[in-house]
Amino acid sequence: MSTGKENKNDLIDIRLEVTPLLQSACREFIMADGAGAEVYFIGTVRNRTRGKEVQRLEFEAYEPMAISEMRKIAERALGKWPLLKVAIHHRTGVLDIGEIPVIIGVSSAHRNIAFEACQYCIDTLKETVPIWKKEIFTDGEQWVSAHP
Amino acid sequence: MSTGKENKNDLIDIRLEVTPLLQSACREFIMADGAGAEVYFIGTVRNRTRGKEVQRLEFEAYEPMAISEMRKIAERALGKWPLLKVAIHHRTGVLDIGEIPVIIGVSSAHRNIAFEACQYCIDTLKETVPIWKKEIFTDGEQWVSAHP
Amino acid sequence: MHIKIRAFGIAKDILSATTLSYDIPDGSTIQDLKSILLQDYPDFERLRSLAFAINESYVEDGNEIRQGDEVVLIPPVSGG
Amino acid sequence: MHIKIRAFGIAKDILSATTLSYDIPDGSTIQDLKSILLQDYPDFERLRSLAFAINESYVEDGNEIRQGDEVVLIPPVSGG
Repeated sequence: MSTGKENKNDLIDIRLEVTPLLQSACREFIMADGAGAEVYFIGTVRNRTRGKEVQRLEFEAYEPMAISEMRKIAERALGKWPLLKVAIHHRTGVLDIGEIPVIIGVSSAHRNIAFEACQYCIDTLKETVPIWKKEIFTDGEQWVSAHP
Repeated sequence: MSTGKENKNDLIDIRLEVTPLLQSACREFIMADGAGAEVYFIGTVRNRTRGKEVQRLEFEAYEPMAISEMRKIAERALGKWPLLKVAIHHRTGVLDIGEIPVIIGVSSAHRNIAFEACQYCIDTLKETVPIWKKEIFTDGEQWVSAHP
Repeated sequence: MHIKIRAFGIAKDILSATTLSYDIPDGSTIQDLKSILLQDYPDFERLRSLAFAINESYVEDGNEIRQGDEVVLIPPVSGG
Repeated sequence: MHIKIRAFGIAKDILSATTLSYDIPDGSTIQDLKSILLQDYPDFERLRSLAFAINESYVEDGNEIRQGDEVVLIPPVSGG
């Protein structure tokens, strides 16, 4: 029985959902009596990208690896900063304008740490987590960032 | 009729409330179709400070000036970064552990801007907005940061 | 001349009052008022800072105070 | 030896398949597989990057592939 490992997992909430993400569900996990600061990043589907009107986005994930890479990010964040909780929630499937592909929440005693850690999580997620986004335009579609 | 001024005010939501702050109310204002990123800072009442157990906090504000200084911060943030919306909500009165003294939300097309602007708003709020916090301990009380 | 002083936070505790009427020499600046207050209430010396506001805005040390002004004492803020 | 290839995103479009069976020389590395794929599907050359995973973890170019492995093609990710 590895109590340390179990404790660490209590501090992390990773979700990959086909249904809408809720900020309230993220906050419910993030709140902690020792926290003075919570920082949340919410990614939303924009109506335009590079000057073109977007109809919707489609997210595809290599699910087990996406979950394990999201967990690695949260664990690394907990190793780098004295955080209380880290939640990384990502959506898959078809998302309309205004819907939420990703919510990241972190709590800590002090705010600077919470900002740094939250930004680290979203920056790293965009580099390492095997999830792919296809933009659907009125006149076509494309996988985002696939080509240089 | 200053249309520019009116438009700018549509982008800013300043509140000083005696009733609990709600993250959902903040997000309702912050959401925007052109937004790809929303960043929220939520300050919460910690159960400990400098090793002492906190019972509750009491916030006092010089209300009209607090509102006008919060508005200045939001306006300066809108001047520094291409933001879509900025909300600064602050609480007054007696707050128990876990309650929310402040919520700051910003939205923008891109995330780095949203993180920077949100952090700027809370950092500046803590320097300029005439609001005072008294910590109530089991064995006394003190105005936070009053003395060197 | 006659001015009104309003205090918040620890400044209120030091004055033992939320508002006070004060008589200061005509043409006094914020800096002059500060010196007077420090003489009358030495505890202000112990604060990390003491700022002043008139008409809901911060004012500088050199700012001249006018008859009837309400000068607000702003001890170190601690919102958020 | 016999391996399975699994593809996501644009890699799936390039292969026109989600999974493929592939025969490659025994002892091949990820780098060797990459060369074979680039020959068979030149469109991979146009991608910003192409990474590989085995057992739900990224693997390095020098990593040796074993008989029966499922090698997952990871084109540039774009989550968030």
